[in-house]
Amino acid sequence: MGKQVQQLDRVIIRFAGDSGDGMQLTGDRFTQETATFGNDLSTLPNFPAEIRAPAGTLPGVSSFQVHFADHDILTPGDAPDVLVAMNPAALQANLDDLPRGADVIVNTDEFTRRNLAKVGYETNPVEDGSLDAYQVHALPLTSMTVKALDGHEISKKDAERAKNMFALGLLSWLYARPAEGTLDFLQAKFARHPEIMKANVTAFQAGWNFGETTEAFSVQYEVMPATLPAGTYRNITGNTALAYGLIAASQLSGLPLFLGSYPITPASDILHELAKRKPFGVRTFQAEDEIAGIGAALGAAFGGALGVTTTSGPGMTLKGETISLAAAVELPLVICDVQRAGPSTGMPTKTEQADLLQALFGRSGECPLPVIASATPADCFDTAIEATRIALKYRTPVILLSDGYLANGSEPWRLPDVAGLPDLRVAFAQQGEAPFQPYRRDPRTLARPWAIPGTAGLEHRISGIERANGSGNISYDADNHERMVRLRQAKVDGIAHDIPPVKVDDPDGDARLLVLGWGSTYGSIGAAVRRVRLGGGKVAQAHLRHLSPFPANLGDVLSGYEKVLVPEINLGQLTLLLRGLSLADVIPYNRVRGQPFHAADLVYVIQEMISHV
Amino acid sequence: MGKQVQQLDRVIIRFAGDSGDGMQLTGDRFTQETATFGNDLSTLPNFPAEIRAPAGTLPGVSSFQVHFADHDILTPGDAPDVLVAMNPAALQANLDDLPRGADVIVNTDEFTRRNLAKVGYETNPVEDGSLDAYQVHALPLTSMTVKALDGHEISKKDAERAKNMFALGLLSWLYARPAEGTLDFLQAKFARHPEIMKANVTAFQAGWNFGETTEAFSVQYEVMPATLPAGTYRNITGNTALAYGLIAASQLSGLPLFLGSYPITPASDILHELAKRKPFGVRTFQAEDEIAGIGAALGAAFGGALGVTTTSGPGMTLKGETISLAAAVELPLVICDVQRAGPSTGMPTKTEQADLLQALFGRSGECPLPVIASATPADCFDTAIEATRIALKYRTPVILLSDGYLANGSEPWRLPDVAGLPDLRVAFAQQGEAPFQPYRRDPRTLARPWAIPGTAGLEHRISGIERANGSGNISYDADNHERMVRLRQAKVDGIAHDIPPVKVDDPDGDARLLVLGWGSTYGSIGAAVRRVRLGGGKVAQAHLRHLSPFPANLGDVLSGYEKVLVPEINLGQLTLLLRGLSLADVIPYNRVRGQPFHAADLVYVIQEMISHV
Amino acid sequence: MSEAEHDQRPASLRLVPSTEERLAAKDFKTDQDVRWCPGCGDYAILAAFQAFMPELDVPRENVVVISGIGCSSRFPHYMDTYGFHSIHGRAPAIATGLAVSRPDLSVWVITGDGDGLSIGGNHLIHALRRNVNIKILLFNNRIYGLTKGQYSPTSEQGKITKSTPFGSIDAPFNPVSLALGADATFVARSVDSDRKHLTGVLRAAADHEGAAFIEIYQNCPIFNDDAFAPLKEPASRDDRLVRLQHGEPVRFGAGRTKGLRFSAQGSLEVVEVPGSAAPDDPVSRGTLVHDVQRDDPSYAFALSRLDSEGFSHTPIGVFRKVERPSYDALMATQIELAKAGQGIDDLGTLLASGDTWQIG
Amino acid sequence: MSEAEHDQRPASLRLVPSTEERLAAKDFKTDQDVRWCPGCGDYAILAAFQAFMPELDVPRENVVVISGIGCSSRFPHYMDTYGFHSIHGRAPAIATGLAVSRPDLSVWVITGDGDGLSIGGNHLIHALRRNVNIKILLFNNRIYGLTKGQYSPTSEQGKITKSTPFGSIDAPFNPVSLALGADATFVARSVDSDRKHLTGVLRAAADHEGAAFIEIYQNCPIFNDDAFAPLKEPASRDDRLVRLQHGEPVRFGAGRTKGLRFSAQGSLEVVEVPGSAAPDDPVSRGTLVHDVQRDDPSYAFALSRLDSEGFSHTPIGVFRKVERPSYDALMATQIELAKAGQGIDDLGTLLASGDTWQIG
Ligand SMILES: Cc1ncc(C[n+]2csc(CCOP(=O)(O)OP(=O)(O)O)c2C)c(N)n1
Ligand SMILES: Cc1ncc(C[n+]2csc(CCOP(=O)(O)OP(=O)(O)O)c2C)c(N)n1
Ligand code: SF4
Ligand code: SF4
Ligand SMILES: [Mg+2]
Ligand SMILES: [Mg+2]
Repeated sequence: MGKQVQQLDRVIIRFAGDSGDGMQLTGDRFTQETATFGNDLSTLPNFPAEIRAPAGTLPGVSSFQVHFADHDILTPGDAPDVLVAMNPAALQANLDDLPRGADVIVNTDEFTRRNLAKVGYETNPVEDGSLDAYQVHALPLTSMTVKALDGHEISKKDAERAKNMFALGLLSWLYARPAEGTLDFLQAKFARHPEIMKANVTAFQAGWNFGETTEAFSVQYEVMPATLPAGTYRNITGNTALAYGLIAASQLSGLPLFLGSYPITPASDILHELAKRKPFGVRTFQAEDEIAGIGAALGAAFGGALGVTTTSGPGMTLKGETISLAAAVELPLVICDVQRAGPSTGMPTKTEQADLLQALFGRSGECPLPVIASATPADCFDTAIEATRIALKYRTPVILLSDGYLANGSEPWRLPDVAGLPDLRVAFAQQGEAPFQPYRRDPRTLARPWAIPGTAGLEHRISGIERANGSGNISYDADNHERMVRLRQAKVDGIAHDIPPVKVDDPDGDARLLVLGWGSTYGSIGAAVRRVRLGGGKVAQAHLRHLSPFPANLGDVLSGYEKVLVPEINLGQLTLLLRGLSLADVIPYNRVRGQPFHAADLVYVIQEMISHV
Repeated sequence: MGKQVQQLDRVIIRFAGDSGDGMQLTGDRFTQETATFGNDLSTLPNFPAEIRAPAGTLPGVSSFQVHFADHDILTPGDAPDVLVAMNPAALQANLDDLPRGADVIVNTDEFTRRNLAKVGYETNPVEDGSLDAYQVHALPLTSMTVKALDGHEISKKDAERAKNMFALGLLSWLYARPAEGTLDFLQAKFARHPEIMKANVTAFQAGWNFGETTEAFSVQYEVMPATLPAGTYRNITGNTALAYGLIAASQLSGLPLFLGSYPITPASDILHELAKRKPFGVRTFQAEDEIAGIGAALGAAFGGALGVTTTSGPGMTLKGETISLAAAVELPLVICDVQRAGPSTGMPTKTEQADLLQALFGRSGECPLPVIASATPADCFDTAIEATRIALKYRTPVILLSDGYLANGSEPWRLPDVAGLPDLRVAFAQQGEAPFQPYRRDPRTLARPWAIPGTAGLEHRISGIERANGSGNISYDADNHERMVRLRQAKVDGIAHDIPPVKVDDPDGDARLLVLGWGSTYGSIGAAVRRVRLGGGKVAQAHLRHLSPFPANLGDVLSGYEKVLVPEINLGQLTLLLRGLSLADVIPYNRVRGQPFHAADLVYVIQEMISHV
Repeated sequence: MSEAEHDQRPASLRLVPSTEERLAAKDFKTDQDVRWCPGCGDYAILAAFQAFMPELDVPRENVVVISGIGCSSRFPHYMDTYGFHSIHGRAPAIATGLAVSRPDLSVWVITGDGDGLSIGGNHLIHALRRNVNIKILLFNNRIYGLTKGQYSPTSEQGKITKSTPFGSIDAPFNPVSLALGADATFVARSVDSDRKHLTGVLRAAADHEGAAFIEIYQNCPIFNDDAFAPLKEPASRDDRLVRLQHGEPVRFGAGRTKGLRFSAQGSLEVVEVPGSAAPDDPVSRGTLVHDVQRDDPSYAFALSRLDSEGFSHTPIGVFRKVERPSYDALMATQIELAKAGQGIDDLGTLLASGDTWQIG
Repeated sequence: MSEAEHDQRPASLRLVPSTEERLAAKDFKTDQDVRWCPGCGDYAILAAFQAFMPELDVPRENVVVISGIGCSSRFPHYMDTYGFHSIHGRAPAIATGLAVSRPDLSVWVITGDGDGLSIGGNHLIHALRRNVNIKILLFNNRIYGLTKGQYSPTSEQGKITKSTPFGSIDAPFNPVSLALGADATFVARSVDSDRKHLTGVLRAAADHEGAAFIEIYQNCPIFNDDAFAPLKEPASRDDRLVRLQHGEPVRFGAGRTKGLRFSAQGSLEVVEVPGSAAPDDPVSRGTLVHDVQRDDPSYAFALSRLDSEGFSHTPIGVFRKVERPSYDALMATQIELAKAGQGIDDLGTLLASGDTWQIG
């Protein structure tokens, strides 16, 4: 007999286990089912920097959090309603984040004395009452899986490894997720190992059936599809969206895409994705280091390609000298920095927003460049196109800032109408009156001509040594240098009139506090602002995509509010720039924990400030 | 019969010729004579980036300006009273800087049709009246030299090359300089080529005698010694002073000096000077690149040496990632950036102040570091010691900013009393209670222990990956990361209480305008302020040595004045920092010409502003 | 160890103190859990290295292990000595600064095929050229492990990886050839799974004055499993592995009946020699007797070319070990001479050097 | 040039257009005054290069010269083609990106011993390993010229320079050995003062598909004058210069009576052979006949070791020239195949790939 069904408007589930337990895969699949079901969602994978830390230890814990709802949501959520803990380490590592009353599904098979000891549990928390505050479902997931699989021609090890599918099946039933996608997925993934495939399918179904039949779960939950704008949707991570954006930009500009890159967490997946896309004529060059990566991209740009390089913090530092050269020779180049926690190697798999000032100033001399940042995983697609637009139009390197949270996090994305994407075609220089002036500038954009090798009559030399404006010949003339320094600055400043003004979301127009953010904090700030408003608080929100130059109206926007709060996952980098720009006494709010903000923390800060304006 | 002697209080002479004419040497010698004579002085060498541009062309012109006086002076001066032009290119390249009425000594032998053509003179300016505004002394310096040398057993070429000594002799007579120093110098320099030596000596004397006897010069000038504080003086360039400062710091700390460096203009001479100093136990390592240079210095620091690296803008960018590592492992390191005109290769032999923001922010993540800057050539000595003091005491990399003008410019330096120099001795960690905590911090300085290999019981591992405060073990803990980020910031901020407050020079204490500078603009700002005051203008001056952290009283100082003018040889980098710090609406004044400010320009701006406060 | 014994030490360790009482492998283990995947070849190398340490006879505090970034570069955290887990590719540069300024230390560099040959290639060849007294262990798993499986400069051409879904198109480096081309004075190769062999090579490296380069074939079960299987399978092993022993005729193959001879063109060819044949025995005349001390690296280079992607014949052991004063020794000598010499060595005198004048 | 003729071109230039009418050296001169010191060897190299250009038979607009920083790297400013005077050491990386994306160009890299072997060493060896279709000219004057005279990675040990007043202590690279150790497919050496020889080497490099490395001994009269004097003095020249000619027996010395033979240890030894001796003549049997195409680089490597600081025997010419598909060619092929294949090549389809769902 069917069980009673309870409606929920939103749920946050966290799958946690050992690096070897396949939690990322499990989370991915649950996310896909949820996506196809039509909920809005947001995810937060979280894994160790090591490939595989010792089994059963805290550093080895890998988790995946998914937040889904019947309305549009902005973050992966602060506190899980459900924790799936595949072993004691997973339980201990995640317990602190659980609100009292949350459901905890533990795999009791793994709660052996040895495993408990590994994380310092003297007694078994599942039995010693220390979980009384939660709804604990103690299940022998491993043995149930193995039992379900007896008769299958696979090793015990393989049988045990299928336990994540059992768990997935159980959760899929519990939240009434459509299972087809996962079944198809397993068919495809294990096509070459039919026995393994059958085992995983069986395990999944066993989990599902267990949920349906066991007394352990009295109710099944239902989260209705969200009413999102009509269209075709897919779930997408920031890195994939960024890669797609670059391919789109290449198609829209008609320029072949050349990526020069060196692997680095969390940027590598962009290289991986683009490497697959040779049918689009994409050339990916895995260089010997970051310097060669951007060097090759610049060489390709000199030849008329869309030159791109992708990296993260430490690699970005190494690229500085070549970025400076690109700025000097004024060629288009797109530089993607997927920020991670620093300084130095820092915490490679954790997120941070602390490369902003490096992006602006990490080069010798006066070397201004356009800098833009992505706000959500899907926004990486649009910002990649915008970065390319600016680079091609103004003949300048452009820095695009993403971060580890956007890179690996995902959200549903409404596919854009390809026909509606901007036209990025460029006109290469054509032979005109001689002598050719490689540094004669377009009076409007101040961009210089892009004259590519192969064009007769435009032979010219470019150099990182200061060049005479116009002829481009080496010049040590004092006046010319000052002119060039100011022209390079003016070119970047001028872009302010070619980008949309900052839009402020201030429903009743009577808020006295503005919360201004940039980059991946968009979701958490947005969620916090909503909650504050639900509580009757008046607060305005604005988010910056363009950080250099700032939109022309930013100064006015700032002066339009009594107080401006600037939350950043750094020590106040945008704050410094805003104060420098406007002398407005903006108030920073900074957490630097390698994680996205908790909306709850922001709610608190915003309410505090409202009560004091 | 002796000639009439005229007293002057100050003179500015510029020697200009082809790169091959030995103008730098001539200027150096004249400077030495002037120094030993006891004048105060300031010099400005100016040479092309090429080793040798084609003879007789404008890019080939090399010049040396010396300003000397009977009172203390601060700059090499804006406009020469005397120009020595060894060829047409030298005349053309420097004429614009000459005030009407200035003396111009031209070497007519070089004013051939061919040489005139090379710089586009259709007629000979010496004859066509275009120099009527000046006091022209047209002399066949080359042929006079050759004549004076006939009988000497040297080639015609060598004879001609001695013409710079003839010119030096003439000028030495004209300004009654003591000649012994130069004669000794020539003896030493050409010891191995006695014929050349004799020839140069003869040429020098011939020039001197020519001045004494010819009608061409009716008067001899005299500039009395300046009344400087009592002491032993020498003339010194910024690069030499910086090298000496590092050696002093090594002696004062008792730590062996290890320099890891890669040659780059204008920093190379520091490497050259230190390479000579092996008797002090100085180890210099010419690395394969800038990254290896700082890497080796950091390795040496790990081993307990005073690790130093020296470079200029582009090299500084390359070092960023390793600087970030040094900040993460919290080891002492001194990083000297002798700034030059950028971006990219820019103008290697020209000066600029545009690496300030790179020094502060040119690294990924939150990576705060102490940054200090030298104000004058001699000040490079003191700042090298101060940089070392901070690095050793706080166990942090420290960035010392010099620039091309300080590096090659010179001034008289009153030798410090060695006994009076600060004590920089450090205590390495000693075995204490186990386990050793490599990141346990000194509560006052927040510095961690410096435990060097070879110390039994303190074996430990350091890493660029985030470390647990205390144990130093790898940690991905969110709270620990935030703690470490803030601790690193607090450590640097805390230094503000360990440095002198900004001193403001405001004679009557009633100025309403403050001129605030940093680095090598000290001289030109000082000179301008003086002139304004002579004209009755009220203006206060302050100059920053410490740029990160700022002195604790800086905010108050800024708010103490109605207007604050910040002149910089960049587009306003300090300005941004000051606005960020204090929200004071400081007013930038920026020239970016690859040259020091002209005091005259500053005088104008200051007077303008005074008239508007 | 007695004074006398101490003086018996190889030049490379003459300035390094020796231990009071003999240490054990466990003395070199730290309390950090080892964070490599199950089955990773790095475990075996770590075990061999820790077991070798007592034999090195240097106090723990005088041993320094410096690494870059990569799975392999985690190594220092597991060695209870001084350690520096630095940044990607820069370990040889950092180690150079330390070795040059601290001759009393035994400095070891741990790097990977990406860390040491990709981003760090330049520092590596320069350290070898300079003959700095550091010992470099390059863990070659022919893959980027830590970043989860991109191809490396030692991956075979055509390799399918995350970053080369259509197969890699660049020819790999032969690390031994590269090191020889860079004028390295000590070049060797070993295998993670052969503890005895690896230990022997470590000993030889430690005894060498100057830079020692050791390529270690290391299996990465996760991203490049069995990359070196042909050299490990008992069946094929003996035919493929050419074990080099200084002073011994080169013999390999089941029954050790194969030898090597130079062709007139200077390439090495494999020839059959009756197993028993002594070096001077006519039948084996002309076949190689291994000599690591040949001044001309051409011999060692030719050996390195025997190696082929298919591992048809893969020499392991020490290829080259020649005497050349180390960079740090030469630096130390220059300093001593300079200090003993006439040059200025007093600060006051230095400051007052050149033309000075008095005022007042 | 006719279609037919065009197809006769070497693979390296097959995709590069040929000129309508023949150009002259002067067509490649720019209006910039050349800024090298009087007597600098760079002048001769520039002249030889400009004179060779017409022979290359590529339109000016399809020739690109890319350099780093150094006196030598000023080169592009004097070539009336496309040019990129970039930053220190990075020219090979920049050239790689250009060559890989533009097979219709003839790409030349100009570098120095500091630019190419010190800061740029890693990019150089990786470009050679990958066999990217670029031609690299390394001007080796064994000194840092532009920065006014510090020693370089090719300076002889003990050299007194601004940065080594007590003499340098590191052993130099042998650039040819290094390139061979990096698996370069084309390696050659020439001398600034021998225009004819240099031109021949340039031709051979241009014809080679893939990366060509040419070391050019270049005199710096200002900071390292006569560094190569022994190879230039008529007296000693013939005894020291070993001119390599593919297919010819190696002969040198006055009367060309000297030849080379491999010892049983794989080193080359100099032997006397009667001048007239043909390769197969008994007396000369066993002496080398030069063959640039040997797959095993051991031969070329052994030749490179003949070279010694004293220039006792210095081979010049092409050491090695073997066929291996170039990196850019392989990349182009992969792209073509991929485009022809089934993979997604439509943007809309790409965006909609994976699981999608409809709303509304
Ligand atoms: C400057 C920089 N670039 C890139 C990375 C990312 N990264 C870390 S390890 C590594 C390669 C590791 O490969 P290898 O050296 O072979 O070590 P393995 O993991 O295989 O032992 C890369 C590319 C980094 N940490 N720093
Ligand atoms: C990043 C960087 N580091 C250092 C320099 C300074 N620098 C310019 S050229 C050069 C070396 C030149 O030597 P080489 O490559 O042999 O060229 P040469 O002048 O001898 O022809 C150096 C160190 C620089 N321009 N950029
Ligand atoms: S990824 Fe490979 S190399 Fe890295 S730890 Fe795992 S098995 Fe070892
Ligand atoms: S310094 Fe040497 S290499 Fe440079 S231009 Fe002058 S002579 Fe040529
Ligand atoms: Mg590896
Ligand atoms: Mg050179």
